[in-house]
This record gives sequence, structure tokens and C-alpha cells, in this order.
Amino acid sequence: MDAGFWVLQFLNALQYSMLLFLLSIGLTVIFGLLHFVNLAHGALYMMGAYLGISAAALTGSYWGAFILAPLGVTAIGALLYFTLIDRLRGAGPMNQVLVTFGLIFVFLDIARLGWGDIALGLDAPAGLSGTSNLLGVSYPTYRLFIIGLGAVVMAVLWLVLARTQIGAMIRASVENGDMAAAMGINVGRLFFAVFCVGCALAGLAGVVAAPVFSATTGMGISILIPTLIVVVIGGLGSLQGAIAGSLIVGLIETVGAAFLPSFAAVASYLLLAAILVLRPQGLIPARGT
Amino acid sequence: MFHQTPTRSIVLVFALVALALYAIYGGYFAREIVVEIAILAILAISIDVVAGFGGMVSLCHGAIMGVSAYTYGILTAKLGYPALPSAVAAIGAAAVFGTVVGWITARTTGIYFIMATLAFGQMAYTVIFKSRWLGGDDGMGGLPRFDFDWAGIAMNKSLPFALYALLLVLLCYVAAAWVMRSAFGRTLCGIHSNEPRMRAIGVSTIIHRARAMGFSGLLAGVAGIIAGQHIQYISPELLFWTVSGEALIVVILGGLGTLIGPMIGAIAFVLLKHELSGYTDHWHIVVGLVLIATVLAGGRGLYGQIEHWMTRRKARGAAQNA
Amino acid sequence: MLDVHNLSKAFGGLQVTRNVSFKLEQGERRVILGPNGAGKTTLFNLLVGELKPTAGDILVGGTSISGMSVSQRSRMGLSRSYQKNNLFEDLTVRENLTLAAAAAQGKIAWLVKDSFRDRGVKEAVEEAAELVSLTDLLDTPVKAASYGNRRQLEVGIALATRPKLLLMDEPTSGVGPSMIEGFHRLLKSLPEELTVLIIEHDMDLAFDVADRITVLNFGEVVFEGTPDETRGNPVVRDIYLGDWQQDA
Amino acid sequence: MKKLFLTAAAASLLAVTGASAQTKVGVLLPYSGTYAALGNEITLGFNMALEEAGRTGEFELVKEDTEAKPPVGLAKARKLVLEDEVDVIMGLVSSGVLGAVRDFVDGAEVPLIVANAGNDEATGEACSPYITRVSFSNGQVSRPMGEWLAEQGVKTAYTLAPDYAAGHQMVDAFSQKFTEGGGEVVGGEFTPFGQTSDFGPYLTNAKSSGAEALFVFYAGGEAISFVKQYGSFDLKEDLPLYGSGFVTSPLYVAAEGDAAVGVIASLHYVPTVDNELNTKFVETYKAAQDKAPSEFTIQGYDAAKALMAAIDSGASDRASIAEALRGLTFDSPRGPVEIDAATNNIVQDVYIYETVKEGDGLTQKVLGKIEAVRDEPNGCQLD
Repeated sequence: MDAGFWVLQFLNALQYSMLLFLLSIGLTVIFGLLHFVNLAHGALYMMGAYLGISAAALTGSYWGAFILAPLGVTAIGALLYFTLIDRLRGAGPMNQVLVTFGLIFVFLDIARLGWGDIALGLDAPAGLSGTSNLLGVSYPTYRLFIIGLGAVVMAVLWLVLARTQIGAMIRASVENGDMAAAMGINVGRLFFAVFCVGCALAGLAGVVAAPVFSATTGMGISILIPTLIVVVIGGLGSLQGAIAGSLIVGLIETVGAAFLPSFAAVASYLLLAAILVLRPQGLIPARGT
Repeated sequence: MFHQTPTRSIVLVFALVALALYAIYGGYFAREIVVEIAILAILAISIDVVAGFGGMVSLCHGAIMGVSAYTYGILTAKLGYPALPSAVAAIGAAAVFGTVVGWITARTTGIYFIMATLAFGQMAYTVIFKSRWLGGDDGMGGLPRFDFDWAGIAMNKSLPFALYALLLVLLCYVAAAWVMRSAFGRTLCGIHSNEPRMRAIGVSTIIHRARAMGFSGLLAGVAGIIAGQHIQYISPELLFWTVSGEALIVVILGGLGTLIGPMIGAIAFVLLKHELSGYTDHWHIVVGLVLIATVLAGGRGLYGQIEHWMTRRKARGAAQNA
Repeated sequence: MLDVHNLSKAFGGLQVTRNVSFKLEQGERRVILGPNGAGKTTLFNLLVGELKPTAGDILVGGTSISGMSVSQRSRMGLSRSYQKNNLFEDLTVRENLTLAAAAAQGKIAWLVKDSFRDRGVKEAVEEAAELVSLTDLLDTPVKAASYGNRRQLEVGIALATRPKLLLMDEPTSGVGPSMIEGFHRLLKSLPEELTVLIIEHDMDLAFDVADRITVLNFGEVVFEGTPDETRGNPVVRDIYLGDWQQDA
Repeated sequence: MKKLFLTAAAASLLAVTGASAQTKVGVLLPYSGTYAALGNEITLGFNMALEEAGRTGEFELVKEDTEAKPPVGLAKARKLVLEDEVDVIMGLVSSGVLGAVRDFVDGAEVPLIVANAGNDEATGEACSPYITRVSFSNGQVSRPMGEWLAEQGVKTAYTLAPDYAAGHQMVDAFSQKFTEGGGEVVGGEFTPFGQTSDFGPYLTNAKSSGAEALFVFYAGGEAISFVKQYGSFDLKEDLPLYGSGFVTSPLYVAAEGDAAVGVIASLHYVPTVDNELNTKFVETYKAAQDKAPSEFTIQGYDAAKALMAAIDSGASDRASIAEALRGLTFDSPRGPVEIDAATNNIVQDVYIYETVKEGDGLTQKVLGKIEAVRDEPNGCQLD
């Protein structure tokens, strides 16, 4: 196995990590702020893929889908926020888990009713459909686009959180919600905004994933578990944690798939269990301990 | 704190008799439904023990049930041991698995406990899914039912099997009720209510919670045996986390922390599912909406709501008398 | 009975308990005094094991309990009540006391027998209820009980375990004069062989029940002596008793 | 008036005799889950054959959803036999479900017409006089590909398939024939079934193996994902893709798009098979569905053909239907077919086809045909 092989596998891992990052960042910040565990986050990802396929058919362009799908998912998210999420914030983890578990069922059947049972494909945009040469290997341009997009989102979120006033408010609210409210931060509006951004990113992940994985009704459930693992490993509520967790899980699953397929599937669960027992606050906790 | 109130006893007897009559007079399909209800009811009762009384919301009970079913399958179909001792060993294996998972995860609470149980359940699922020897995704068949021919009971017929499943529901309910109103159950409720204080008065709460998972695992193990014997074919599907999620739905639908609620929930869930699947392939959407509505309505569940009305009326009556 | 030896605790750079040492004889009533932030509650947390000390040792009856967990120490006979009510909120008064009595008697893991119907447990519950004057309110849900009753229950839970060493953290905090009177009587009526360590702000009560008094300031023992010695000590007067004189 | 009355009476008489001769068919297919689309397609084909023959009234269909899960499938099979008391069961998409129901239908002596599931042992060592397969066996479809590929002078191949019974059988059959023909399988992997969405790592492994060709078996959503990802890695030059034909099935080749162009695969039916029956079949189907039929349609269609033929030969109850199916021969749009009297598996032509562009869409260009492919008995003893 030459160097090119390793570069390829590394890029594969990175590409998967970035998708996981787009999903987990929303989930983790929503948890950090609202103390809400949204099992339906994976369903929003699925909706992103399906809405993207419809939007592409409608506008005749991938980029139309790229813009419209996250917006559509945000709209769904806003609806959920006002009907369910806001009401359940203080209802304890069990009720949250159950309601969002119910939502998984609902979205699953909505997708089946709306788009049928056959997996649907979405074509990558013309400019990104071939392969590119990078570090001496040729790699699908679209996958490089995903890596780049993930990096850009990461950088933007980092800047917003570290440098802007909204970022400071979010950090303060994650750190101590009561105090933030006491400082005059409009917590309700902030929560809503963050929830919407989380949903938009889930929708973005869905539409971006569609050309690679195609859209299936099971995609939401199968991505949910790795995403949860990322979030818990990294530390619930932590941006750095989501980054670290995505990279770790992406690497384990991809490199594991290439070398030890039978071990790879268990590896991330083992890691999750070990973290929960030894360091339940996660690798990079949101709150100082 | 658990109390076996007269209402609960009446509902229990009424439900079991109704199911038995349905099985006796309803034909083959009715019996299939009764067995399905029985499996789900026992699994839900076992989840109620830890979630309702111990505050431990577990997403690995499907896996515990699956460990029992697979152990039974390995011992009987693969290794050729007789059914009865194999079943006992399988239930034991489920209890041990529950205890071990409980012991490791009992250090966590709330959402972390949910995640931790999810991780262990999925681990078990993945191991079995990956094992070619156990048939992998295709599953394994040839699981025998008990042989009661010497007593003139043909377990291969659907009616005796349905009644046998109902009998096990009764046994599991009685066992759960008994344990929940024993010292063990009282302590578990105390831990649910205020774990630090329980430690302060001398209870090793981690060990106690682990034991509770073990006992609950034992009940889930019984469900696993019926599941294995019913279709006589098992697949890793049994261990997937959504099975635990569905059983949790059943608990909530019926009434958390009542033991009888899960049974009512199982009846309602299975009947609803079968009614709906007659009309549409998309019955999941209705189940999802019903679940959401149940939680939003206060989360007391069908039976819990009735009990709530009864206590309120009693309280009002008492106030009027006074 | 209790031998606390050079106990220290630091949170990061903040030293909250410094080299605390004292001894309690069996049956002794010891009051701990000290201004807010003196490290009294931290000391209790160290004694019962809710916090791990950075240095020092705790011996009960000659054996070190430093390595023991909270529950092990409780089973050794250490029992505490909390400054902030720490009750089983969704249960009744009787259920609260019964849990404590059953736990102390090791009746927690019976699978068949109900600890609530056990004679030994019932006796301990009635005894504790009697001591804290809750006999008439046994079947009241905690949620429906008054604040004063909840303070009584807080101590009652600690007593229901029939401890050898009872640690009470400001049992009278936030209650009115008549109830302080009640606690006063309670302290007087406790079995003689019971060793009691109390954090208390009510000076009349403290000086009346205490055999000896330990004064803490900035995590350090600054004085130890009889109530009379304490009254006359200038250091104590400086850091603490000023308040008391004003109150008096 | 009198005449009208007589006609009505005759009609009702006819209806009565029709009803008494009605055959109750249990349709056991996935209508939800991964393979729902396949279940629908098979049902479509089955009904199409009945309608074409104008004999819908003779058959009463009881549909049950297996959800493509073996335990569910077995439970539903029991329900069909014990509650509905069907005369014959038709269907089964996944090999796992067939494996699960095999002992039950054999024991209950209910004829089962398999309309998809291809596990070799069902018509091999675990064959049954009650199990007749009108679809294919995994080996039957894959062996010709191994043979053909070796004949083309390809020396080395790498294999990929999902890690379940069908995946293993497809790859084993291919490897056996490819090796016999002088080729060498230099490596391969089985991917977690239904849980693999990213084939990148496997494709990277395949590429680094240095093999001349890549042979795969995937079906359903996995096939779409796989082919699209294969396309995105631009491997067509270095590592051309060959497959068991389901990988570019007409049912979902549209979703695969250009990535499927140039993929060569072996299958027992493609819509471009050139014979008169097929031309008519495709026309009828296209008129109703506005797309081309697939191998799944034909499997359902032939299941009905075989059943009608059995009944026409005088079969009326479970035992006689099973008996009549054995050794049956008839002409199908896929070519002449025969139910092998030795195994109850179908004997049929297998086509090597390439997916090519045609106008805006994709179509199948037949490159070769291996006639009358017959499975060895492999330990099957029907008598």
C-alpha cells in the first residue's frame, strides 16, 4: 500500500467527518443551550436530502437545492420549535427522547409518502462531478467540496462564537443559562435562532450528502447513532468537542472499514461506553469543571 | 412507591381474562396477536421496573431480550441442549447482561444513562449482526418450543402457546409487583427520588441500580424466550435500539411506574398497529403522533390518566364529606 | 469515638479546610461555630465522604474511614442532616423515615419481604417521628408539609438510621422561635450515648447543649473549649461573638 | 325479458362455479422497508399476467408484508397457511426470509412459488418438493459472469458484496467460474449489509489491489449508492465494473445516472431481450407504467404464468399444484424456461448486458447470452 492509498483513505475519513460535523454541531449546541436532546435530528438530515432532490428537480440546478433544502428544513425546524421543542424544554430527558423518537416515525412515513420507497439519487453539479488531483492522488471533486464546505462552516462558526456578540451570548448561556437571562440576554429568541441554525445545518448536511449516498428513508436513523456518539464523545454542548468527536469517529469508522471491518462497527460504541464511564462530560466539555 | 391497589388487580385480571377469551374464541390470528401483546407487555413491564421506579430510562432492553433469545437459540438449535434448562440459562444470561450493563452505566444519570445504555445495546446488536455463525443479518431458526406432550398439551398449537404466553405475563407481573413492593423496590424508589440522600443513609446506590437492571433483565429475558419460541426464528432486529424505543412508547402509552400500565399500553399498541396496518403501510406515522400526544397530554398514559382521575374524584369526595 | 486528624481540603488553589484536628468522646455534644464561609459545611462533607480530603485522616472508633464511600460511612453509624432540606420530595413523611430506617438496618435488598411492614423498621420510624414531633404528620406528603415540618423531617431522616455519630448542619436554619424551642428539646432528649456534632447559629441553643465548642475561621480551628471558655475567649469574640452580643 | 333472465342466471351460475374453483394465493412480499419497491414490482407483474389472461377472477390474493425481515416473514407465512388457508404462497424477496420460511412451508406441505429470493440452498441441499423457484438462484446469475469475464481475457478481479447470504453466494459462484476460466481473485470484502453508506474506503482498497476488474453484487438502495460512488471515483478506466445484474437493474438504473454507463453485468432478464413475447410484454408494461419493466416484474409475471399452467394441467389442491409445477416448461418474455424436475429451480437463459446511453435515458445492450443455465442438484433430492 503506497502513500497514495493512505491519502485516499484519509480523505475518505475527512469527508465523512465533515458530514458528521455538520450534523453534530447543531445537535450539540442545541443541547448545550436548551438542554434538549433531539433524536429527530437525523430525520431533519433525511428531509434535507429529499427536499434537496425535489428542489433540484424544480429549479433544474443543484445549487437551487443547496440553498432551498436548508431553508425548507429550517422551516420544519421552526414549526417543531413552536409546537413541541419549546414546550418540552423542562420536561426531562425521557419525555424529550420519546417525543423526538415519535417524530422519527412521523418523518419516516412523510418521506415514504412523499418520495416513495426507492432510493433517489441527486447529481453533483457539473463543475464538481469529476475527480481532481490532490497530493498526488485523484479524488472525487465533490467529496473535496464536502471537505471544504465542512471546513468553511467550522471556521465561520468558530468566528461567530469567538468574536461576535451573539457568540459571546451563546457561550454565556451554555456556561450558565440563568445568569445569561439575568444579564438581559433574550434567551428565548437566542434559543430559537440557534435551533434554526442547527436545523439548517442538518438540512445542509442532507442535501450535500445526497449526491454521494443517495436519499433513502433509512438514512436518518442510520446517521443518528454516529452523530450521537460524536456529540457525547466530544462533550455535549461543545463546539470544539463536536469537531474533535467528528474527526475521531470519522477516522475510526473509515479506517476501520478499510482494515478491520468486523471490529470497526463495535469500535465507536466501545469508545462511547468508555467515555461515558470514565469521562461523562466528554473529551472537551462545554463547561469548565 | 408501588402499591398493588384493588383497581390494579381488577384491571390485571380483567385484561388477562379478556386476552385469554380472545385467544380461545378468536382463531389463529387472534392468538398471534395475543402472543405479540404478551411479549411486548413483559418487555414493557421490565422497562417500567427500571424507568418507572428507578428513573433509569434504558434503550438497551431490546438487546437484553435479544441476548436471552439468542442464548436460547444457541443452546437449543446450535448445541442441541433440551429446551427447558436452556430457557433457564438464557434468562440467566439476560439477567447477567443486564446487571453488567447496569453496573457500568449506573454511574451516569439522565441523558447520559440513556446514551450509555444505547451504546451497550447497540454493541450487542452489532456483535450478533456481524456473527456469521449466528446467521448474521439473516438470523437463525429452529428454536424449539417446550414439550409438554406428556401433560397432553401440544405447545405447537397456537392456542396452548398463546395461553402459555399469557401465563408468563401474569408471572412476570406478579414477580415485578412483588419485588417493587419489597424492600428492594422501596429502595429503588428512594434512589429515583433522591440518590445522594440514599447514599447518605447507607445505600450503595450503584450496586442497587445494577441489581435493578439485573432483575429487569431477567423479565426481559422471559420476553426473549417467548419471542424465540413464538416464531421459532430470531434475527438481530430484536436487539436494535428502536425495539427498546417502541417498548418505552408502550410504557408511556399505558402509564409509567404502574406496572399494569405497560400491559394496557401493549394491548393498545398492538391492536392499534394491526388495525392501522390493515388500512395502510404507513401506520408508523399514527403511532408517532399518538406518542407525541400522550407525552404532551401530561405523560400519564392511558391507565395512569384513569388512576389520576380516580384519585382526584376521591379527593374531591373526601373534601365534600369533610 | 471520632478522631479528626490534620484534615485539609483545597478546591484548586482555594484552601477551604486547613489542618483541622479534633476529637469527640462517645456521648459528647459538640457545637461547631464560625462565620459564613468558615468551612463548616465543607468539614461535614469531608466527614461523611461527600468530598475527598486533600490531606489528613478521619478515624471512627480507632479505624480510618478515609477510604470509605458515603454509604459505607453511613453504615458505620455516621449520619447527617443537611442545611438545605435534602428530602425524598415525592414521598410521604413516613416513607422518608422508613427508607432511612430500612437502609440503616440493611433491609434494602429483600426481594419478597416489604421493608415497610418490618417491625424493626417500623419501630425505628416511630421512634424518630416521636423525637422530631412528626408522629401526627406521618402520612403527609412531603410536598404538602410546612417548611418547619420539613426541617424536622430532615433531622428525622438522620435519626431514623439510629446513628452512633449524628452530624446536624444548622437544624434550625430558617425556622421560627417556637420551633427552635422544639429542636432545643429534641437535642436534650437524644439518647445519652449518641455522639452529636452540630453546626448551629442560635447561640442560646448552642451554649446550652454543647459540652464543648469548636470555632472555625477560614477553614482553621481557631479555638476549642467549653461553652464558658468560649464566651471568655478574645479571639472568638473578635471573629464571631460580636454578632452574638448584638443578637443578645 | 326471459332471455335476459336466463343470461343472468347463467352468469351467476358461472360465477358460482368460478368461485368454487377459485385458488387462494398468499402473496408474501415486502411492502415496507428496504425492499418495498421490489415487492410492489413483483405484485405488478403477477397481476399483469392474470389480467392478460383474463383470469383475475379465478384467483383470490391475500397480501402480507414481510417487511423484508425473516421473523416477520415466517409469522406472516404461518398466518397465510393457518388462518387464511391459502392453496399456494407466491413471493419472497430476501434470501433471509426464504431461509426462515423454508422448514415451515415444507412441513405444512404448502406450495411456495419463489418470485425473487435466490439463496442457492433453497433449491440445493435444502430443496423441497413444495418450493418452486421461478426467479433465479444466486449462483445461476453469477456463474456466467465469471465464465464470460475469464473468456474476455481478464486475469485478475477484486470482489465486493454485502455481508449476508446472497452476497456470499454471488461472490462465491463468480469466483469459482472465474478461477476455473484461468482468472484470479486477488482480493475482496464483504460490507456490512444495510449499514454501509460510504463505499469510499472499499473502493480505495479495491483500487490499490491492482486488479483488472471489479465484480460486485448490490441491490436496492445500496446498488444506487455504490454505483454512484464508483462513478465519482472515476475508476472506469483503471478498474472497470462488472456485476451480478441487480447492481444496474432497470428498476433503479435511472437513479444511478451516468455512473452506470459501461457497467457490464449478468442477469436472467433485461427489457431489451429480443423476442416477440418480450416486445409485447414491454409494450403492455410501458403503456401502463410509463417506464421499462425489470427482472422483478418478469419474476412476478412468470410466477402467475407458472401457477396458471399448473392449474390448467388439472391441479386443484396444495399437493397437486406442487406436483404440477415440477418439470413445467413454458415460454416467457425472458426466453424459454423450465422448472428443473431435479431441483425445482428454474432453468433459463442468462444475459450479459451493458448499460448504455440511449437518448436522455439509459438502456441495456445485450452482449451475450448463455443458454439454459441449470444449477447442479447440489445435494438436492426431491423424491
